[in-house]
Amino acid sequence: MAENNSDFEPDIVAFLCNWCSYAGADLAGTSRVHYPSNVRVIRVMCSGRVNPLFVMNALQQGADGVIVAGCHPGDCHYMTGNYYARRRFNLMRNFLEYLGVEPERVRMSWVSASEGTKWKEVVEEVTEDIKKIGPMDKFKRRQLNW
Amino acid sequence: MAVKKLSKEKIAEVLQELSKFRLIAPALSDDVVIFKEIQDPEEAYLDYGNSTVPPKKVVFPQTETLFRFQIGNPELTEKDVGEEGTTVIFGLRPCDARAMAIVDKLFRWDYDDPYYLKRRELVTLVGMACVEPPSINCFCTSVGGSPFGKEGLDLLLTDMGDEHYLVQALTEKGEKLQETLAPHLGDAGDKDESKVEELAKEAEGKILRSINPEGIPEKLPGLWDHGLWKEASASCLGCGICTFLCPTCHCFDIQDEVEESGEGRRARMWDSCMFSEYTVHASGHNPRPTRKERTRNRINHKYSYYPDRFDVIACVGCGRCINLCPVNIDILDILEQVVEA
Amino acid sequence: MDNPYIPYQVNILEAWYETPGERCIKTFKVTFADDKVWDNWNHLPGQCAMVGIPGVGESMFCISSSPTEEGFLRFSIMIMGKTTTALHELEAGDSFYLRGPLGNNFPLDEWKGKNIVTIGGGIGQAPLRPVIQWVRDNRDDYGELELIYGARSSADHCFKVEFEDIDQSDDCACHLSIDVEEEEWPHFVGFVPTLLMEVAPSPENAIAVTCGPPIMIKFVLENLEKLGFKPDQVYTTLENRMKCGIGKCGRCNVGHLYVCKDGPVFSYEQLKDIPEAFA
Amino acid sequence: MVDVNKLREIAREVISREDVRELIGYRPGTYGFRARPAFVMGPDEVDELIFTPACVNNLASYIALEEKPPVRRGEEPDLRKVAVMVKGCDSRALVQQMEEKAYDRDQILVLGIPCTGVVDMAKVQERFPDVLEPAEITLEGDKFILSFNGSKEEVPGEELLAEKCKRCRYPTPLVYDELLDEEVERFADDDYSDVEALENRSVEEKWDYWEEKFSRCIRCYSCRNVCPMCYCEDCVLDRLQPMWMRRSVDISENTAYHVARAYHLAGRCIQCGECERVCPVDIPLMELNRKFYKDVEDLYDYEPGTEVEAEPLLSTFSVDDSEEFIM
Repeated sequence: MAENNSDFEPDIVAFLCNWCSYAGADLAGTSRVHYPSNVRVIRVMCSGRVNPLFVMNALQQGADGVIVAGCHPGDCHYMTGNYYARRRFNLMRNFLEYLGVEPERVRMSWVSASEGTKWKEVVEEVTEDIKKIGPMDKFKRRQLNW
Repeated sequence: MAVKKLSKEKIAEVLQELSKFRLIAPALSDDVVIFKEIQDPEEAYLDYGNSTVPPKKVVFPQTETLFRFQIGNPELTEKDVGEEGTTVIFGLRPCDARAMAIVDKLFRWDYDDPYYLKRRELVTLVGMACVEPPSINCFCTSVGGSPFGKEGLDLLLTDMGDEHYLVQALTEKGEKLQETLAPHLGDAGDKDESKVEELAKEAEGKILRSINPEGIPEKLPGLWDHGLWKEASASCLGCGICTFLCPTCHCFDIQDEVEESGEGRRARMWDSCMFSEYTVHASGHNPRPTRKERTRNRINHKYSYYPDRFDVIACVGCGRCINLCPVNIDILDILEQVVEA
Repeated sequence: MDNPYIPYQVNILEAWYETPGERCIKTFKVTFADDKVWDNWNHLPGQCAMVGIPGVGESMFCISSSPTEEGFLRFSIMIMGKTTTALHELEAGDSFYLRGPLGNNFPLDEWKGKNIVTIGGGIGQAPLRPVIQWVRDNRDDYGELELIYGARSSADHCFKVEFEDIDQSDDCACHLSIDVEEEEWPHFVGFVPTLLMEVAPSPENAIAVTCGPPIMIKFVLENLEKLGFKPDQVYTTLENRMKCGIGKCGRCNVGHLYVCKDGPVFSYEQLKDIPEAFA
Repeated sequence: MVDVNKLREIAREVISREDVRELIGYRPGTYGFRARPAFVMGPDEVDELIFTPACVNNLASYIALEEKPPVRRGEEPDLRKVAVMVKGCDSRALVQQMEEKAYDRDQILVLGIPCTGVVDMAKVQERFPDVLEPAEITLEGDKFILSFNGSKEEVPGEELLAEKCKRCRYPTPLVYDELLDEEVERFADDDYSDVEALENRSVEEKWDYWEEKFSRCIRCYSCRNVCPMCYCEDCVLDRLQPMWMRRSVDISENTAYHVARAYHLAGRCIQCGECERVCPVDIPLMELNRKFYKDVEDLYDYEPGTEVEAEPLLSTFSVDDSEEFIM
């Protein structure tokens, strides 16, 4: 869908790890960094907690994109949670693309507690990308049909 | 009742005419024959044996809303099935129509099921006689049906082997539909009806599999602890193929679904007695704990409980459960063992 | 009922806990939000209703009040799964939904002139309560009334307050028990089937009604037989997972009987040859 | 070809052993060319056992599917071994199950069948629709010989061979206690051309393709139940709380189901193809599984079900795992 979606404001669900990425997003907030208000943040204890079903469920409930963010490799509060997440997410992302979901919609990033600016950049990029490709309605639960 | 003739060339015209109603006809999805709503006569696929999923799904959809609600608002809004409008199922096989007549009894038993019965009222069933048996495992003639069976149907089309279908109206509904189609129909010849009977006899002769069900309903209760159930179910995977694809299976689950907005519905959806959680109590206790009990219940339900209550075996011999069972569990094989036991 | 799948809204008049703990039991006294529903509402002891909350689900519960108690219905519900957990969160002033009355009832008309023994265990007293209430409210129609009831401990006793009242009255003999010895427990200690043998009601012109956990029912039935009760003198109620409550959805059958339509009340005469009934 | 007499002789020995409870093999089906699983409990039952190219079922599923009703008071649980006949592909299911520690090696006794390929029963049915009497399929050279109603017909192997066999890397079982025949050398390999063809389509084409397939799904769960790797006692699909997939059947829930099913097999699917075989509405489930299979091989150099001692793919990681997709 390469149509012009200038009015389209995507809904993006972001799963942020408690220790790094959520703190990073928080820092962006307290530093009054401006970034698109399209993300809805869900705090999880670790990026390794993000079950691929969460991503699927977000898309079913109408999210236009999903971001998973965790600590940089080596910095995981639980030592290795983000490494597991990385494997899992790489496969999930490829698979969704295989089904016909634009890879721009499903993103992963490492955002540390001090990277408020990086968080802003990630959100900006994802929002821009999704605005370009338009709404995601393929997996969406249809208006109950009767 | 009136008998007419339809030239095969005019079948597209007839489908076009019928598409002013909600028209359900066999069509292809990739290589799979399914009954689906068609807009364009081109979509219909008439060179079919039978559909994989029986047309019961038209009157008893796999998932349907019972009522809607909004969390926080006490009002419940009943689903109006009438909105679906007059429906024609074109080309269903006599066994599947007969199955509907059998299931009607259950949905009318004591409490009328408003959703099912409303759909039944709205639907006209246009059958297509099985000149050739659709599958090797057809056994309709053993359980009271026939490849040319009329029970449950409103109109029956028979391929006369030449350039025509014979169109027999069987009910008032069928007669009405026949009138609607009158401009496309011609007059039947004197001998056409007797030819149909010949064709029917011939078709019955082509049914290869059979069982004599006499005595089975009475015998089954006594075989409760017989070893055959363990053996028959040993290879069962506990999937829903035999029940979901059965035209007489009618069991359902009821679930509530709520969106984030608080908008929700109570819906019912097909369920299968072969699923392990089908009978599980909230406490975790399961009165049918293994596949043995579940298989026994499936056969008993069709061949003992149902005839016990409604005087008819809840099996029309369409053969779907045999054709598609992943592990070749064969209902005739089981019934054979029942007879021999 | 026009559409048997559409439930009525009921408002909770009173709600209280009968028993504590993880599997606690809460009783709800409710009335229809729309008064007009009462005009066509007729239920008899033993009948059930599908109780639920839109958005959560429905489950089948027996109506634990007798029609002789006018102006309200009672349900006593043990916390078990999704629906019961949601129901337990409700208090007086809240509402839930129900459809009914469903199923058959105890044949109390046929029992006129007979002695009646109820044998209950745990939450199994819920379907027996309306029987007792009905008999006490139509006292002259029936003979002796004997109540046998037990639970794990005195705290687990349902309807404690009412039992005290019944115990004081002279229209019903009340025999209570707990499984394990407790200080200051004035009644029997032991299992219900044992208590039954202790009380040893006469089968003469009598009906026995029992409900409780499956293992208790099993031994109660055996003991009733020992006491000389014939299968057609013994009644029980069954329960199974249900969805529709009106004989369509197919899952609650025991053998050829649908618990929701042919039951929940069965005589032992009906059940003794159905192995699945006690599965 | 496995010699049926030898097969029965070994089976007789095995089932006669005191430490073996039952033997799962194959026997002729109820009609035509079909074969079906056999559960042999004693030496007198071994004479119905067969192995032919009609023996399509993966019997490793039954190891995981075994029902364990609670042991009654006074009874001892039966801890004897289960003997199972497996083809090359099926044996990988055993390996993967053991890699995941579903059970120990000494709980099973494996009768390995070096396999030269099985038929696609749907193709056989299509070609010979009217064969009801017991009929047999054998493989001679590169031809299937179909014997029925007193006659014989030769069909080039290619035409009836199951798709999975055309890319089989492990025709000889990877785990066994007894091998029923000479080892078969690898006669095919996998080039993933089917997966690549789909990968190369546009996103819209991909979704159009899958939407048609998923919309046919009736959620009978045969693909889950037949799968030797779907052995969770408490499946996420049966859970009501939280309910990840609603039980209602529509394109959204069906898609969620197929994503969940395929993902749960990521790095676990051993390509026995049973899911696709049993699907009554012909959803090409292997095309989903094979995407993961290919990615897992490309990205992590891992092939499921080949080594009992390996670490399951998703319960381990490497610090150097690819992360080019990370922002």
